Amino acid sequence: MASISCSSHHLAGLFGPNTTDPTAAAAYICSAFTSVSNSYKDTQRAVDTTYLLFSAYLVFAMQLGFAMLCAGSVRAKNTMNIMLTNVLDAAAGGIFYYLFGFAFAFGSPSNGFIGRHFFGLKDIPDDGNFDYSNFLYQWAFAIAAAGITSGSIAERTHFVAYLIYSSFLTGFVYPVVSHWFWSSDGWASAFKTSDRLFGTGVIDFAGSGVVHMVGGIAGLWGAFIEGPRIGRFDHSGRAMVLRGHSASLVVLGTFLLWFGWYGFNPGSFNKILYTYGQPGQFYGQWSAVGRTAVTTTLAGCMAALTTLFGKRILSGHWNAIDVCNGLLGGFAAITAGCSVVEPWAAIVCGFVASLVLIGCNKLAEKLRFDDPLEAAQLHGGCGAWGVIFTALFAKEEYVAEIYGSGVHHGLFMGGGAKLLAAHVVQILTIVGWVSITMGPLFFILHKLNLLRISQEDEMAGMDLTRHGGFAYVYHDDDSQKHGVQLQKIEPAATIPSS
Amino acid sequence: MASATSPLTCSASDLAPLLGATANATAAAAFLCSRFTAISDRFVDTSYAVDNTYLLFSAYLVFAMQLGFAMLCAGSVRAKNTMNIMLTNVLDAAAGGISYYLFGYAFAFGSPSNGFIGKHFFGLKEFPSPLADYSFFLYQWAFAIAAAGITSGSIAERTQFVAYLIYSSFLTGFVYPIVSHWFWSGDGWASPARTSGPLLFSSGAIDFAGSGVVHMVGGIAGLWGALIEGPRIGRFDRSGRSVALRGHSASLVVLGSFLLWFGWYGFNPGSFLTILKAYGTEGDYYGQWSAVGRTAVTTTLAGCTAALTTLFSKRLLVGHWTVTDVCNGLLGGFAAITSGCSVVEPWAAMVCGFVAAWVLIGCNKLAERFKYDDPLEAAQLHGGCGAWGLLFTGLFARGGYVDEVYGGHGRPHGLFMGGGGRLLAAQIVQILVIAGWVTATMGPLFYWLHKMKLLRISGEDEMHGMDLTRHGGFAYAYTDEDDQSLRAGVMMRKVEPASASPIGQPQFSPSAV
Amino acid sequence: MASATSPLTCSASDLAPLLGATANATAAAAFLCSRFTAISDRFVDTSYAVDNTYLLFSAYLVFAMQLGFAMLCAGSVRAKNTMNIMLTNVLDAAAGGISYYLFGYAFAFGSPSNGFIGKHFFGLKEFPSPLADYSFFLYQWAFAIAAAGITSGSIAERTQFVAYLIYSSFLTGFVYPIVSHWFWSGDGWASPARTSGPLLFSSGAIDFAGSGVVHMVGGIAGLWGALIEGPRIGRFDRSGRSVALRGHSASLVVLGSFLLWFGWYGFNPGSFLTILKAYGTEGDYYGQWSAVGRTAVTTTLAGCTAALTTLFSKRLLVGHWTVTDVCNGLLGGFAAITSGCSVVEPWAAMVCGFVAAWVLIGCNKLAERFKYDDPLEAAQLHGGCGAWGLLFTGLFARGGYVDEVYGGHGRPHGLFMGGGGRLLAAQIVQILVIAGWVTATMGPLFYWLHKMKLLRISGEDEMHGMDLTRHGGFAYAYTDEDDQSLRAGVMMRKVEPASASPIGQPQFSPSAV
Repeated sequence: MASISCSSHHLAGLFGPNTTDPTAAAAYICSAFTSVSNSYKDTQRAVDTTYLLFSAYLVFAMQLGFAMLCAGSVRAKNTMNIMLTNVLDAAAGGIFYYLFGFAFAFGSPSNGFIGRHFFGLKDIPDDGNFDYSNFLYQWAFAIAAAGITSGSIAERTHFVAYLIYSSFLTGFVYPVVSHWFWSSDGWASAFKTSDRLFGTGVIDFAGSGVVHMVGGIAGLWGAFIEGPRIGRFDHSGRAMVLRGHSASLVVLGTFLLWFGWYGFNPGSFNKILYTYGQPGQFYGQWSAVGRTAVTTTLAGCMAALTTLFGKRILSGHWNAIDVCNGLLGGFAAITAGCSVVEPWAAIVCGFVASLVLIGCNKLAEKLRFDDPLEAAQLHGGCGAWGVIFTALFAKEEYVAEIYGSGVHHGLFMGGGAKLLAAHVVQILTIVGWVSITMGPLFFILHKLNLLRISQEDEMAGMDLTRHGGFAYVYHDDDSQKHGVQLQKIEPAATIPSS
Repeated sequence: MASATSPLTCSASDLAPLLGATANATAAAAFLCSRFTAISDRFVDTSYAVDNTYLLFSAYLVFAMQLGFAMLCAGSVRAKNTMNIMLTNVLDAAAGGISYYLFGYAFAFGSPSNGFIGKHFFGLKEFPSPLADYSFFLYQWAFAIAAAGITSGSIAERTQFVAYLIYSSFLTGFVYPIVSHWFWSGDGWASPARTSGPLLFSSGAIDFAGSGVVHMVGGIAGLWGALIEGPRIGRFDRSGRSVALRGHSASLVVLGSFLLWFGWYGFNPGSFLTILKAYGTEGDYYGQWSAVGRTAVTTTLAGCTAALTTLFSKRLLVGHWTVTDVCNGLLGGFAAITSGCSVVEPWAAMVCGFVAAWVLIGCNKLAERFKYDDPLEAAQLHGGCGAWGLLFTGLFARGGYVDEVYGGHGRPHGLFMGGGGRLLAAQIVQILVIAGWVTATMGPLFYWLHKMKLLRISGEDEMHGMDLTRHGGFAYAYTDEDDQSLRAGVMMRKVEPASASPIGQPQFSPSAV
Repeated sequence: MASATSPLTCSASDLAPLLGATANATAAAAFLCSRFTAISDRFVDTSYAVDNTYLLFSAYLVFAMQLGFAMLCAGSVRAKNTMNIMLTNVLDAAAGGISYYLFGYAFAFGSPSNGFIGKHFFGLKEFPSPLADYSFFLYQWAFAIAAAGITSGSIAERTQFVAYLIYSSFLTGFVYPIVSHWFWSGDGWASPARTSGPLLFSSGAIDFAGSGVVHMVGGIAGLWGALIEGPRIGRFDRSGRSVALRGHSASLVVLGSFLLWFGWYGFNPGSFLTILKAYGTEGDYYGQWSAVGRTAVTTTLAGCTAALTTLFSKRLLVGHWTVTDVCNGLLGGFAAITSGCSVVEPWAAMVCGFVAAWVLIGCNKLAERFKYDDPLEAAQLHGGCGAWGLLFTGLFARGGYVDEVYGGHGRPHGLFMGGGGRLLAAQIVQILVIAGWVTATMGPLFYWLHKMKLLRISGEDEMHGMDLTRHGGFAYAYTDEDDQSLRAGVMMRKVEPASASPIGQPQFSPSAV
């Protein structure tokens, strides 16, 4: 703003004594400039808020995407259960994030570990740093993390256990991690003004680590402690396929996630009316925002294609579900570096991400780890790769524009290994923190018999036993009611082969 | 707009004497002032562009709610009536588009006019004007079709398609526009932003995004329709006990609910219409952009609280964790906060959602007792929670926010916030007037349709489902493999029992599929 | 930008003499002018930010159309081919992203170039430039994949997956970009905004958002594919009568149609690319923001009219109120208005939609007569209605709007609006050229695939459905409860008849699901 500011004292001096009333003339002119400056500030805020709010709405749409993806990926008998958890992620997350989650994450000024202001949105908006739109945007991120975890433990978890871990994750575990890496007070944040980790801080632009790894690792512990679903591995230990009940819902969910990711990654700039270097140039944050959307797109596209051909070679099918998962793996990986890499690097990122996902799935099968949505593999594995990828391919110019000078760039781009070191620390810290918080929680729930449902419930499906009925009634003629549905539980019913 | 441009004016005749002794003071002043005028014009352009972008994308989100309604309705009815209900939702949007273009918008916002009905802009004649642009029309159209969408839920599964077309056009083209004129137009007799006369109780009724104007109108219209038609066959058994007729797909219900939630971010925050507007001093961090964000937050919190309240209440009352009930609770919270979303604090939104969940549960109990059957609980949800939302605004509206949003100083605000009872009185008048107006218009219409035997389908049609008898076939064909024609034949047999051939020819043309 | 900034320029050497006798006139003038320059730069920034926000969110909406296509296609095919068609839609987007990045965008918009094909920006090299930013690339990519999505509908349920991959890459990477270069690039020989040579018939062809460039290209490619493959087994019986092969889910069809409608608000109004642009005098309420809103309104009205026309026509012709037909009619109206959406009046849009509905009905009758089978009516809808849209623009484009949108004064406009026949001639040339070019490229490709036996799947595969034989299993498993492995075994038996065990182990890895 400096260059529009006008000093009437200075200007009056320039007009000098020959002007009839130099002071008044200067004051008159300068007041006009001041009002220009103020109008411009208003414009800037309106534009940036519009941008951020609509990005937040897109990120919120991802919750719908998760709900549909999860619903399609589980068996029909557990559909109501998983969808309810997704609705409650958003609802319970809204309350907890309002009451204290946002305060833990961004309540500045604070220490490097946890924030401590803005409880219940007190003192919001504060002087231009945080506005309601920032809260809404961060809330949408917080519920995404909980949504990831719900996929890992689907089809066999008590609903109460779900409510407990979800509140704990959204209200405490996730906000603290986001404080570390995104708040200007966080100990590992690249936005920190001094004493940055390894002199650089961590570049996790939209949250491959903060969101995806947190959700994925929490899911890993949950699924690991619960054990696999009944029938997932047969007596001889071979993996059996428990197919989801609707591929249409999976594709619907995947496309909605893709749609929402355009809020997740480019939206993380928070502002769009921001100049790099000289004002009046065609290149500025608006262009970086567009580039981020492009890198996101390309990483996902490449991962999808790699998965398509990879799976064709490995399993012999052109499998739509696998392609969808590959696509999402590419997105999860590019999320960390989307704003600071070139489009061609995003293609590399997507290619490797799909191989990482395939590898993680092989490993999971070998270790008899059962994750109905591959969430731990996808968000944990590809998320970790994304964090590493950023440390390798971040471009100097882009890093300087977004994070300011002093933050290091990628190893392969000639920036040295300090950024990589910081990112390795990020991965280890996130794994450690989520393990020591969520691991014991799941273990306690397990010990209290609150985690896993009974075998009988699992066979019958939770929708019938806990949620008041099956999700679908396609063939209800007039004799509908529970009788028909309950027949399915009673094994007396003979199934005509299709 | 006015506030943004006024301080930037520069008058050469004011400035020239100040520069006085300079070589050519008049020319210098003209030079400088022309620059400031150009800047001012540029700001006008910018704010038009920003505000229109904001309003258009909000309108698109509100339109997405129509998709949400379609999916919610489809999932909540039995499979045999899915095609019927989805067709009504598509036609709400389509017929609404035409009728709102031809006269609905003119009735609602055709100013200058009297307090009762607008009378300009028929067929968007002499449009755009400095007061209203195409984006505003689009936004209002999206609202109008939402009202009709609500009603369609109440009378689902048993209404003749022709009756549907008639009431939908009447509601979107006449009943709803007039209500929106009363409360939202600058000429409306109860509008809080009235410019053509005194405010009702010096306050006007605050219905920011339409708990009353949209939700109550749709809900009460549905109430009369469903009441006159009577319950679906099988909804109450011989001994009068209520029997649940489950919808056919909970996935569609959740899809629809989330889409409505998504669209509500256009509905509530979008109702500001502009975002580039300073409150108080310019250049301050607080302005309409912040109020827009706050509105999104209050909306979110009300829905979230209502969903959680419903979850635990239903668990206690029924014993199940039911996702469809949670979705309805969520929507009830949204319908309630819609009225006051821009003028209440976030904590108050939580109170709003909490009560809304109980209002919905209470209304449902009441409906069951009176053997009132509403397949989507639309009358209870939009009518009941909508009315609560209006009261809530009268109780919890914060003075500072009311002044900012509606202009003025020291306006009446919420009773519990120390603002006196005048706003509450206006809100109660609004509830009564809307209930009365919709009853006086839609009640006779439905009754007349009923008398003309145009309202309810025959019992036989209802048992078979309207998709088979009226819409050319069942919505789903998951299991048909190669016996397609056989299956089609079977389906058509139900319609035309005279068909003798075991493998009947499909009677409809191939392009019908 | 240039036109917006010019009057704000301030030259110190102009101002200094005016201030003349002041103590330090030069310094005062420099001081003032530096402020004005700063303000001017700030406005440049603002308009970049606003326009990019507008364009990016429009691009996201257009991308949502891909989801709409996926759902529409999925619902319109039989359940046994759902996985196949959805996979093709996902890959349209994915493969299109890579090929459009590597060369498609360069062919389309790599200026400076000749009138036929672009030649810069391969792999987004030397990007962004002052002329084009990443947001523009993203927007154009979303358009390119839409064209491929249209074609996939025509050849659904009977095409080998490999053939699909080949034609899709060829269409998105070469055929479509060249057409878009001709009509949309500043270098294109038929572009109405051509800067590098004379305009075609002094007018250029007006295809604002792509009735021809997108819809006709996709539709005609589909026409050739479907024609060369022949109809699906069972589509016409032995006596040649047409038999409807119903899609498996009307809910998905409605979902897809509404999503396409939602996305069309990015497709048509978004094609302005910028929103912060004054027409005529600055500071006026009328500018590009208003034209954007008008475009959204014309789009809405055309679709609504087409939907209603289809509803009543089909009721008269077939006797049913059919939701899938109404959805197709709706989309036909949108495809038609796409060409002229920005340059016609709202009432003309209603004419456009009315005729589009009849064009679609006529094309469907014709297709039936010629035993042409298109599972989604894509060739009829996008090809037929798209061609009508181009003609419509030549008839109804309003002069004032054409001048505003494309610049200039007194440009040729619609024949019925008194603008002479030159625009219509250009539109006819466009139709012929697009039909010719797509035929000359895609026709031989499909024929070659056919000869190589890469186009059509075997009769056995077609009867069983491609999901079982090629994609690892059926899309739905509603009824499998505990006999999961049994069912999987049954399915696999169909694929691998050699499997001896009655309950075969699934051969694919668990992560394959």
